[in-house]
Amino acid sequence: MNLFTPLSWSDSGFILTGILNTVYISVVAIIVGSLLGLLVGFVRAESNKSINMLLGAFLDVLRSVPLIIQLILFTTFIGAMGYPLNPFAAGSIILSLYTMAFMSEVFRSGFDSVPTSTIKAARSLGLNYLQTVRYIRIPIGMRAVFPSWLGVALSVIKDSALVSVIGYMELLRTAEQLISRTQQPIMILIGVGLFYFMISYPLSRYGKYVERKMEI
Amino acid sequence: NASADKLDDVIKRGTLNCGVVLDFPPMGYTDKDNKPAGFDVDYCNDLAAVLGVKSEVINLTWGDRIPSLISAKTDVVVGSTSDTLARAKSVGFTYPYFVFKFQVLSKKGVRMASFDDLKDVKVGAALGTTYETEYFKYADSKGWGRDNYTSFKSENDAFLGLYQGKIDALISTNTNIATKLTSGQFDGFVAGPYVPNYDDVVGLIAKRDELAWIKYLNLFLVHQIRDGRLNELHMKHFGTAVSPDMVQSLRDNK
Amino acid sequence: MNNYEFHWNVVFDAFPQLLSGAFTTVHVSVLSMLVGIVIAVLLALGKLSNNKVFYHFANIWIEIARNTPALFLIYMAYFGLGAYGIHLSPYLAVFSALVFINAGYLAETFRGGFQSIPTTQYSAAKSLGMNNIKVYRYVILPQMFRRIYHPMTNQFVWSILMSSLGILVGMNELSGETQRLQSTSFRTLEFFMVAAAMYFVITKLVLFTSSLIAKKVFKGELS
Amino acid sequence: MIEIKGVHKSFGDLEVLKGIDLNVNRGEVVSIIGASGSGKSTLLYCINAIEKINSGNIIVDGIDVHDKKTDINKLRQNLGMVFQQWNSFPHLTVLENAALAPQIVKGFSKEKAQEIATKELIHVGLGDKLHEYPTRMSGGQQQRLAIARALAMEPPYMLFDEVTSALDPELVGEVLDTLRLLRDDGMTMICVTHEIAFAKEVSDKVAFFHEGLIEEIGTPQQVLDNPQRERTQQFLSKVL
Amino acid sequence: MIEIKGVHKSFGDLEVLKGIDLNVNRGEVVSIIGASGSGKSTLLYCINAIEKINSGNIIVDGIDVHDKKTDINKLRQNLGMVFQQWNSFPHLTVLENAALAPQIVKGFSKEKAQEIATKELIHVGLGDKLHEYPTRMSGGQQQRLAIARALAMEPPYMLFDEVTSALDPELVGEVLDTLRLLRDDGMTMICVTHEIAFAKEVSDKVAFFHEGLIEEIGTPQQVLDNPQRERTQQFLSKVL
Ligand SMILES: Nc1ncnc2c1ncn2[C@@H]1O[C@H](COP(=O)(O)OP(=O)(O)OP(=O)(O)O)[C@@H](O)[C@H]1O
Ligand SMILES: Nc1ncnc2c1ncn2[C@@H]1O[C@H](COP(=O)(O)OP(=O)(O)OP(=O)(O)O)[C@@H](O)[C@H]1O
Ligand SMILES: [Mg+2]
Ligand SMILES: [Mg+2]
Repeated sequence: MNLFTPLSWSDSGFILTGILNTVYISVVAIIVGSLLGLLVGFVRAESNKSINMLLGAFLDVLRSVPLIIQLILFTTFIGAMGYPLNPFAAGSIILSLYTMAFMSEVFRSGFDSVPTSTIKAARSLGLNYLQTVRYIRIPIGMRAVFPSWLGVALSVIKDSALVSVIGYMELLRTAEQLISRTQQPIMILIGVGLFYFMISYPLSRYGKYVERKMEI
Repeated sequence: NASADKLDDVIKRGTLNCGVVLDFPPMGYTDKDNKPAGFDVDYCNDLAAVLGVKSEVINLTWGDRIPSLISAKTDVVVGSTSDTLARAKSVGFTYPYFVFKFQVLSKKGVRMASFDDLKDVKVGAALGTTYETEYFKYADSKGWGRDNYTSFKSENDAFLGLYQGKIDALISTNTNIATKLTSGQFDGFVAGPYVPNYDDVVGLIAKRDELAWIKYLNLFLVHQIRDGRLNELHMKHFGTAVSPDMVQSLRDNK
Repeated sequence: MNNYEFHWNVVFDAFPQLLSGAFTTVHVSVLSMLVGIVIAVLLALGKLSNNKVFYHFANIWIEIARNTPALFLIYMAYFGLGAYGIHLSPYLAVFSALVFINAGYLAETFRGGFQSIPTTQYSAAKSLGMNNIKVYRYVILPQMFRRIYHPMTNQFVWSILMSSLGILVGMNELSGETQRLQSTSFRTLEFFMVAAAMYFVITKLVLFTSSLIAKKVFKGELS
Repeated sequence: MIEIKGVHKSFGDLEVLKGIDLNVNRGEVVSIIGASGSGKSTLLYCINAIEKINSGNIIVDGIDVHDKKTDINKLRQNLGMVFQQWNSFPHLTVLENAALAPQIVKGFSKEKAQEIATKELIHVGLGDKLHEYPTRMSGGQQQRLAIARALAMEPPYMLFDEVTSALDPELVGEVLDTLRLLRDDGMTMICVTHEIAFAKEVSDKVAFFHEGLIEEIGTPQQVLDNPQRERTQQFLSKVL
Repeated sequence: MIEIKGVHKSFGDLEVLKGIDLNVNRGEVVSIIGASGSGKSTLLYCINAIEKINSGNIIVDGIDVHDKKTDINKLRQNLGMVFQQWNSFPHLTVLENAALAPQIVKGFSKEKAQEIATKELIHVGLGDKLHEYPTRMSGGQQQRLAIARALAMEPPYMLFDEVTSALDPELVGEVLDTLRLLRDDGMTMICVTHEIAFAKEVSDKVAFFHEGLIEEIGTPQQVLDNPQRERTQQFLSKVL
């Protein structure tokens, strides 16, 4: 029996699955979270105090409880309710909601950043409410917040590592398992760090570049 | 339908979701192909086989075991779960299926003649395990304090911590320690004293209210002993026959 | 509810442990924030300086802190350094990872705050006869502080939430304590619900205090 | 014809328009002058139904603007409006800015919309900027774009709200020239303006607003050269 | 007396001042006019030593501004300066803005500093805003605050750099009134300005800058009504 075996080429498929799983759940969370965030952000920018308070309180909880606790609590809770979910589904739901909580603020500020005078100008041309939203507010508002959007998206990729606690075999959990087997943490951890860095760094640079360009 | 229970569910579904802690060799670990292996994994497979369903081994940490049951991610956890009365308020235990001793593994050169020697060294164990609780109980009764104690998220982390030198001694089960020692990676370490006056009797766990299911599991365990499968797997994973003491104790406890 | 019975008395009995965990959570976040701020100032100066070595050192620190997961850095501090015989306790591992990240993020905040003060403010202050020290002491830094105050509060809240990763290295902060308690009693839902509520209360308290301070210090100006 | 009859308008407790009566005939140019806060912009907003009114009527070509049954988006197509702050849509090119409304509001094909837009843009002197983004242009150019954008809807009426007052002095001229051009084309216009000389030159009528009322109205000669009311005299002495 | 002798100043390759000579006597008001980019602001910055010069001398009351041995912070107390962009300190109230420098630079007690500051603030008409924060005030009020803040140092000279050109038209008047007040108090002033009428009214001398040189200098009548140089004529025809 061989408990400890060194890292070998045959592990690359295993690692690749971990990487793909990380990418997969991050992409799902970013897309779903952004769409929900767009909707919620719009509702918040448009609606009166009481609706805002309600929505705000809900978003507040998502932002004030550690993601790791949310993940554990949600999987356990939904299972106890009798609707067991696999780690991917449960992780996607929580990560998407968590993303939404931050995205909605991003988009809300985007909508708020469109000057009322520009909206009035559009209305004065005869555009109706929905046309103004569709052709003026969304495109202008979204452009303004692209860097912040990217910032949230990148933090989601990094936070996706936490989905490992509910058993989703993403990159970091894959790495952990390999570390258990090989007892070689350094090489494996550095590899993992590099992977995140290689995704996150260029994109964050790009975000800064866009931000600077927009300032001019 | 309302009267269907877990047993029916599993058979109808055609897969058994069986939770195992895969960082607890030789009870559970991943082999060089990163596939689950170990005594508990074989128990899962045996159980699936007698049910006539596919075996799906689900990898858990110690802390995951209960959440995985409550959230119905697993149907049963074959995870060396100590059958404490506190836990039995929350989950349903089967008859015992294994008995461990809690033992100290320490660096060579660290004086470890008796359990009391732990007082003066850095000691650690996996968080939330029964041996952690037992150690605390003992340490508290002697008034040692907890400054020299480190928790680890998992069994593997604890061994990695000992290996790296974060701690001088750890507490784990005799089986786990024996396996680690035979692996050759822990040559600089020696097995030490047992936790005094404590046998760790472990059972399978399932949801507390699934009585029919638990009954079935009980019968399965009895058959594992009766059919010689326990002994076979003990030979396979520990290299020795199962001791008559343990068999006796399993039979007594039932 | 699908026949799950809540057993709250277990949680109630364990409340002292939870509180002590919460204390550790606050402790490690406050400390990592304070140390992080000091380092962040140095890193921000590094990024603004013309000294290549200093600049690149600051830059590398900041980029690693901002572009890798916190969890990764905690593992790195714990088992990564451990492989080289540097043994941090779980507390120190989480603490140093948080310090590392806080410093990286705050350095960018500080630099941004610094650069956001219009140069006309310097000219105006100088034209009144102030020397450099006075310009900074009375004109630049007070304005900068206002701009970085909210980002700093947010970073502090982030630290509190992220210290929950201590659960993964067996640290005795709120999450780790919760994990231990639920492992021995198996009352997962109850313990994690209470922990979630405690985190919520802690972060709300921090935000509330922060806005009180802001109201007092910044009075009516700016927003 | 735009008929404004006894219009009252309040923001909360603040009564901004206290009973305005004003008729603007086809082909007429009416200038509105008056101190800041006197309600000039508010009146234009009310004509375009961007603000609701509290009482009175505003009738454009026989249609009551503030009647619930009026299709306001259709009505607005008849009322081009240009604001003090240039409001070009920053995410669209100059041509797209001007072609947007004809296309999505009037439902013209893209080609047709761009054709009209191009014509109007050339008219205001932006023929060489069609594919530029407005953020790259001067305030004067953006303001002319706003005019062309409104004109592309081919409205019979144009409302101008201090279209030059946010501009650098050297850019005012080009925008006023564009307004002169429209006047010469026979466009019906209401111009809120601070440029008294310009008002005198182009207007058929000048209305002086004071605290939500029309204090004095008449030809430029009457109101600007021989103001009868003390308040008008005061105002003119300050701005001239 | 401010004596400017053969001052040259470059930013990198760009020579912005190409040899400026100018004397300003006590009690005199000198206006500087000229096209954008001609170096007007730069000269003021050089007088106040906010920018270094490449050659020449600037002597204020016998002290060489750009001499290394000169205590520049002491010298600047004699040269109040107000900028185009109002730059009140946003974190301080109006009173604290004006009292800061007397207190920390001159070392007056807080009471004494606030007393002087209050006096100057009343002088410029901000007596009722002492405890307001400047971000809540209009541009004109902020600009008057900047003037009061400079005056609170009780400097014999004041330098004004287009202090009205970032203001809305209706706010220009109040700031110009404040400058007239100072002139009447006998303050020595150098005013860079675009307001030709104002320059004509208040100045003892007007200097027309063109591409880093003084193209023409003299009384307002000479330079503004009867400009001798073609460039001056061109410039004036454009701005009038
Ligand atoms: N949306 C609003 N809510 C509340 N008050 C408003 C609103 N819009 C305008 N007002 C107030 O109504 C009054 C008249 O404003 P209006 O903009 O019509 O004046 P104006 O004559 O156009 O002035 P200006 O020359 O400064 O543009 C002002 O006191 C203004 O503060
Ligand atoms: N810090 C600087 N670095 C480089 N070039 C500068 C700097 N400050 C000014 N300049 C350049 O020097 C020239 C003169 O600038 P200055 O501000 O003195 O002109 P000005 O006459 O005040 O113009 P305006 O009327 O626009 O204020 C301009 O070409 C300007 O771009
Ligand atoms: Mg207006
Ligand atoms: Mg200038």
